Amino acid sequence: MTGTDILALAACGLVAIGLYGLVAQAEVLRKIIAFNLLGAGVFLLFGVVARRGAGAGLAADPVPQAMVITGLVVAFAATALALVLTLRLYQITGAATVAEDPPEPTAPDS
Amino acid sequence: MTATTPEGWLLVLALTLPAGAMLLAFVAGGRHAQRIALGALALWLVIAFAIALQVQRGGAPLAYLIGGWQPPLGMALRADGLSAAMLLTGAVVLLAVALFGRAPYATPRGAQETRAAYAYWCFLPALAASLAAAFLGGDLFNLFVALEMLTFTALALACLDGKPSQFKSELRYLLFALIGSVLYLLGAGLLYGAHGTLDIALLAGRTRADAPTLVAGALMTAGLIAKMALFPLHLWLPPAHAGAPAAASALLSGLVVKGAFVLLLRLWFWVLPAPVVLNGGTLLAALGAAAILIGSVVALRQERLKLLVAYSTVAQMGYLFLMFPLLAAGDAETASRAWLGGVLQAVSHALAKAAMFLGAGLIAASLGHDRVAALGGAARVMPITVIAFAMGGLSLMGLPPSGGFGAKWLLLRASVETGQWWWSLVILSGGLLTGGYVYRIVAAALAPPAPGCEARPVPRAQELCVLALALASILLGLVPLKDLGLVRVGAP
Amino acid sequence: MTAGLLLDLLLALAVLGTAAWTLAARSQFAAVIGFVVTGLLLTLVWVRLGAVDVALTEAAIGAGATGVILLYVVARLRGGEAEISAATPSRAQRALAALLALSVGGALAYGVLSLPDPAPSLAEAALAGTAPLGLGNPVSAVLMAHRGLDTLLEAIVLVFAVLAVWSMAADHRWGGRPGPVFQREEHGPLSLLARILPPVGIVIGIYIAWVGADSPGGKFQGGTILAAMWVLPWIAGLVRPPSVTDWRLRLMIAIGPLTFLAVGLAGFVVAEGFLAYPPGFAKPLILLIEAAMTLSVAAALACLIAGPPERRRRA
Amino acid sequence: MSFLLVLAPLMPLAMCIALAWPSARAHVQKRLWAAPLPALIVALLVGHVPPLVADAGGLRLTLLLDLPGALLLGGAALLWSAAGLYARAYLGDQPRFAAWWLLTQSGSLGVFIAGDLGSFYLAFAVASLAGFGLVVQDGTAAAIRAGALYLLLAVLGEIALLFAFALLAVGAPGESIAIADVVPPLAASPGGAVTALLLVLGFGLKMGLVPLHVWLPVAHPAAPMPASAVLSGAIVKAGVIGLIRFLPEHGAPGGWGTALAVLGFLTAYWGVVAGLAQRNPKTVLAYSTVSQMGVIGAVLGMGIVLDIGASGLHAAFYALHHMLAKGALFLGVGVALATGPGARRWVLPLALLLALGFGGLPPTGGALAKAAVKDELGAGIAAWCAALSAFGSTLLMLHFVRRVMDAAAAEPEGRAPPGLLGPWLGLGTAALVLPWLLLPVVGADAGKIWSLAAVAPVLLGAALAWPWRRIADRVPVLPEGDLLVLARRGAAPREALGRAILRFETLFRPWPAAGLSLLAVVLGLLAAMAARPG
Repeated sequence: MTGTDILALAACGLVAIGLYGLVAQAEVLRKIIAFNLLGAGVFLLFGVVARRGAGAGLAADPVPQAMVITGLVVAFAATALALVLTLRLYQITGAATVAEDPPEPTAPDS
Repeated sequence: MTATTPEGWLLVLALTLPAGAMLLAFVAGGRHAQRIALGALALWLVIAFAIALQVQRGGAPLAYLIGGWQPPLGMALRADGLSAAMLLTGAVVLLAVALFGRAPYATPRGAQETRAAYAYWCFLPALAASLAAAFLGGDLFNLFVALEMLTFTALALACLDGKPSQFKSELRYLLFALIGSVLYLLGAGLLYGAHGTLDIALLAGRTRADAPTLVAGALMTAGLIAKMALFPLHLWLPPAHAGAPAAASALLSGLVVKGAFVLLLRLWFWVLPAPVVLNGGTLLAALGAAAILIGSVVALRQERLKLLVAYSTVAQMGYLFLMFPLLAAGDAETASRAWLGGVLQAVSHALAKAAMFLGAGLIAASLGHDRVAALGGAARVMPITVIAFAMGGLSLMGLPPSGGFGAKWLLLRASVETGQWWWSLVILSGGLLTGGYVYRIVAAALAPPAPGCEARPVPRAQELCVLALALASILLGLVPLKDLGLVRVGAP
Repeated sequence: MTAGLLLDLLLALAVLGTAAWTLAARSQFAAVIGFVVTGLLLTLVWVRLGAVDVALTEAAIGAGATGVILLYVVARLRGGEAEISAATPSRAQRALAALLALSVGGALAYGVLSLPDPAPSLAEAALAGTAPLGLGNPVSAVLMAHRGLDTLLEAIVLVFAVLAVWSMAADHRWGGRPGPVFQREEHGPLSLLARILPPVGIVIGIYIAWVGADSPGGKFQGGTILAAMWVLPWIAGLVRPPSVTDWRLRLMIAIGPLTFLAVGLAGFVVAEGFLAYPPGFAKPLILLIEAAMTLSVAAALACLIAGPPERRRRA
Repeated sequence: MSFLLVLAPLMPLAMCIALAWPSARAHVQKRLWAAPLPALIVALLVGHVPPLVADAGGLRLTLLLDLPGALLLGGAALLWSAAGLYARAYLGDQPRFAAWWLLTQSGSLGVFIAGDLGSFYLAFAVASLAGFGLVVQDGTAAAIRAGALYLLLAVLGEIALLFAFALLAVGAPGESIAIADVVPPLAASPGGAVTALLLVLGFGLKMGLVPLHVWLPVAHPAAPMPASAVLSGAIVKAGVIGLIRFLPEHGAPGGWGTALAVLGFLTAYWGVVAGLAQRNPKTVLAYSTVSQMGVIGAVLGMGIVLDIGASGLHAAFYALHHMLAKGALFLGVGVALATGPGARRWVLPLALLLALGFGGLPPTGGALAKAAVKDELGAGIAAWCAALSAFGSTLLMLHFVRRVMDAAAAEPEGRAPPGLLGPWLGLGTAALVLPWLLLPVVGADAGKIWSLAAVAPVLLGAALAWPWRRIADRVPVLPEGDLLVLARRGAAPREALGRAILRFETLFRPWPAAGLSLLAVVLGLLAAMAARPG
């Protein structure tokens, strides 16, 4: 087992932890953190793939690295968006989870 | 080897025009944003039409190598029949919805810019750019970025009203969609590790049914169907689509979910090896069948019009999955039929559902509520809307002549031909249930108004947008099969 | 067991340990701290993987910016205990979730460990494709040329995100300045930091963006640092963001992708096609795009951190 | 000449579209009667009209006119025309009614000349579904209920047909979807029985074969008079032409024929028995239609059993008479209701003649219709069954005449306006005369109509009608749509099932459940993909 394999297993572990957190934690904020852990695991996997593709005098394959950089920025934008929604939800309704509301009475809305 | 085809520049234009328009609208704001968006969307329709024409006439996909770099290092945009058909559908629906939105999202001369109008006119071209990226992308990672573009756009459009109740359902949508994207990305990473490329055309020749490919396929598929709200992963769709303003719901239900669908087709019929498709397709179709039956029954029992239409989307998305085992199991002739049937379903549902959501929005705006039981009098105030809604419903039911009929007929025939007749029972009972919920609404709308019911008249221009979309979904059924051969160009 | 292997093992265990602790943390604040620590450890992992560019990005965006924005929200969020405990899944559901998540992780591990050896790689091709552009950093070459479309779309995604964040504002607050109002602190550590750090930070940020062409670094990393240098005085109440309807702010956010798009389209005329660079002019053009993008990334990240307008429009 | 074929369905369609312009509305409504004229002309030209084949993008659309089709097309055109004239006087200006009327008419006429699966299905669907608008015209609660039932069964029928057509298209060699190409292989194909069953289901629903007849006695009384006339006269014939076109002329297994014949006779008797227990004259007529369609089913069934190639033509002739006579009777109900008791005796003779025609009273057209199907129903046990049915029909029709005469008019000396009288007289005359003129076409022997075997059921029926008159009022009323009572009993379990599905769906809506499902889907997909095929 090489060092890269160990880090690969760490990536899988991060994915599992992230998935668990997303499913099993109630607060939105914790879900968002778990999503970021999951994302970190995925990016780490790209890193492992890049490392395995080292060659031509490069320490790692640059293509997956470029993808990770792109992915990190997108993930940050998604996190920011989710957090703003969380904050707005909290400001308006005081809710900190996305549990389903009890079925609303059929009030007119327009 | 991909090479840039002579008309490949059209693909670049299809992507950059709406993207550029969005950026300009973003900077300019106010009244300019609306003008830029409308102009860009009209032009976009022309481009989409030109692409479809080129693909149809040439009988071969268009391709463009970005920067002249050959995959695997570089990346390509490709337009086969599927891309062209979906692009054209997207352009038609977007333009109709844009025209529909001119009244509610207007910025009068001299008035200050408002939040909703600004966001609306920026996100329409944004959606166009996202769809172009999703339909034309030839690289799995690039498609990931396109998926995220779609997610952000969908989210912002759904929150357009700023209704407090919407934030929770949108947060659920965002979180679920993000898990979907990440699972997709995870699979893409594995595929790159196994094959050293994410170019779809190159992967097509390289994949085998080995462990990395299988795991990647399962993860990416699960991620994509979470974004398509296939049963049992549909929790987010009904509240998100029902709570959004009418114009946004039409785009979400009609177009956004189709982006993930195109990706799923690319994954299953280009990237994954045949035996995997054969084995896994049945599971997808089984989930699709459950979506059709359960979604339709639940729709039948909804008390709110928009929720009913949203559940109808859950059911109609199920039909898209029936093509998977049919395509894998049949001979070339049958497979081609199943392919055409599936894509036609996506297109006709986009048109019909957009019309129905816009219609539902008009009805709700006019009556001040959208309780199905109290729709009486709607047909007197807005006959055109109710007729358009019913026409969309006919197409969903699969009655001739309509695009929905063509789609369901082709799927039906393919299911009989492959000996998998049980899917035809699903298709037919789904049609009956669909008829049930469409009848419920139309009959309620035809009923005399309840005493004390005050319905406001709705703008004729908006009604005509709805009618145009519904007519398009009907007229699709009158297009001769030969002209639908477009969809077969470059099919798997 | 070599030292390197031991280091990898320790790093892996530390990452997993902090990640698990992050989930288990009693308070939300502790969870965020756990997440930031995990992110910093991951930066080390990236260095171990030979990906210094990514390590910088992870430090700047993954741990840094994400951590800041998480903290900022935690400080303003107070969930009701009853609501949270009602929404918490039952013990059986959590056990099932753990089982399924572990199974997915296990399947993934099986898939990863059976990746082919030697691994397919584009390292050689990327290196060969870097030289003609006059760049020294193949990652930058991939980002700006070979996979330039990804980067362009990603830059556009940032604009989408800013717009989406803004559009979450309440209607009557449209036209106001983004984010909450911070009390102006004339004295105190934050104020001191906010006055001293930015000049240094801005130089560092620009430097990191500038060297990206040839060595690790680039617009995203540099832009993040620039954003941080604005956020600091903002929190200290020293500066105020412009209104969301101010076209100069909007232009700053959009200038990067617009420049990228314009250069890309110019390729139709002056080079072989879209996003192609004319021979010999590749590096200057790429630097032009990077400069515009650095500005836009900084502005976009700052806006994402600040959030939607929370103050009334001033007439 | 073949362009005339296209005109037949397009003329009403064009008039329907013209209604959208307010300026054209009055003209169209005044000329409702003219819409079926191209169809009438083309039917008269049968034999001189070559089939029209249009290649539309790999899909070959065929319109053709053969002898059975021409008989039905011509009859339907006459009926639509007369009823259109009648509708003008009966309902006045009703643009919405005119729209539904013309749309239904377009499909109803098109179905007789459609020569391929696509156009047949289209025409059939248009006729079926647009008929909904005619049923609910009056807008009463009963009409809406009837309309919903009509629509539900129509859609069910469409679904059965769609499935059957898919099977047909798959079973036929090559890509052709012409009926002439897809039907012959049916008899020998392994799944043929399923296809035939689905066809009988789909067309039987339209014709009203028991137990699929429930919509007829519900919809007819609810619809306005001219609409009932075309529903009973023309639209149910879409089912007849369907069976004629889609059951193989030769070589079908005898079992199919026996089954169809048994079903037909059962329907014929059921219609009589249930009809005798009705009070509303329109309901009685609806049950009579059920009964007569049963006879046609029996004719086609026996045609298969005896392998008579021309049974389609015979059935079409029989159906033609029914079309005209039943149409005239429905119009006559309206005339009778508008006529005071004083003038009622002038209405009686024609009504009586038409009514007794269904029993086979010579020399009415009905007797000729009975003669035309002698090949099928003229010998063996079928002959006895047919005689029993003729007897029953006579009894039922006399019951109808009595019910009509009992229905009270508002004013004792009321007179039906000429707009009602004219179409009624015209159609009634056509029902008596046309069969004689067309007799050579089917080559039936008119001499036999005076034979004792032919006349006896009528006489017996007439003899028993008198005693029945006395006890009829003591017979408990059977609810309209008899078997529907059973369906209503199924409502509670259906409701429970719906609720259960709703509850099941709710299980997946909370976040943890959806998240768990997502993970399970990943693993399930992995397992499914990794499974060895087979």
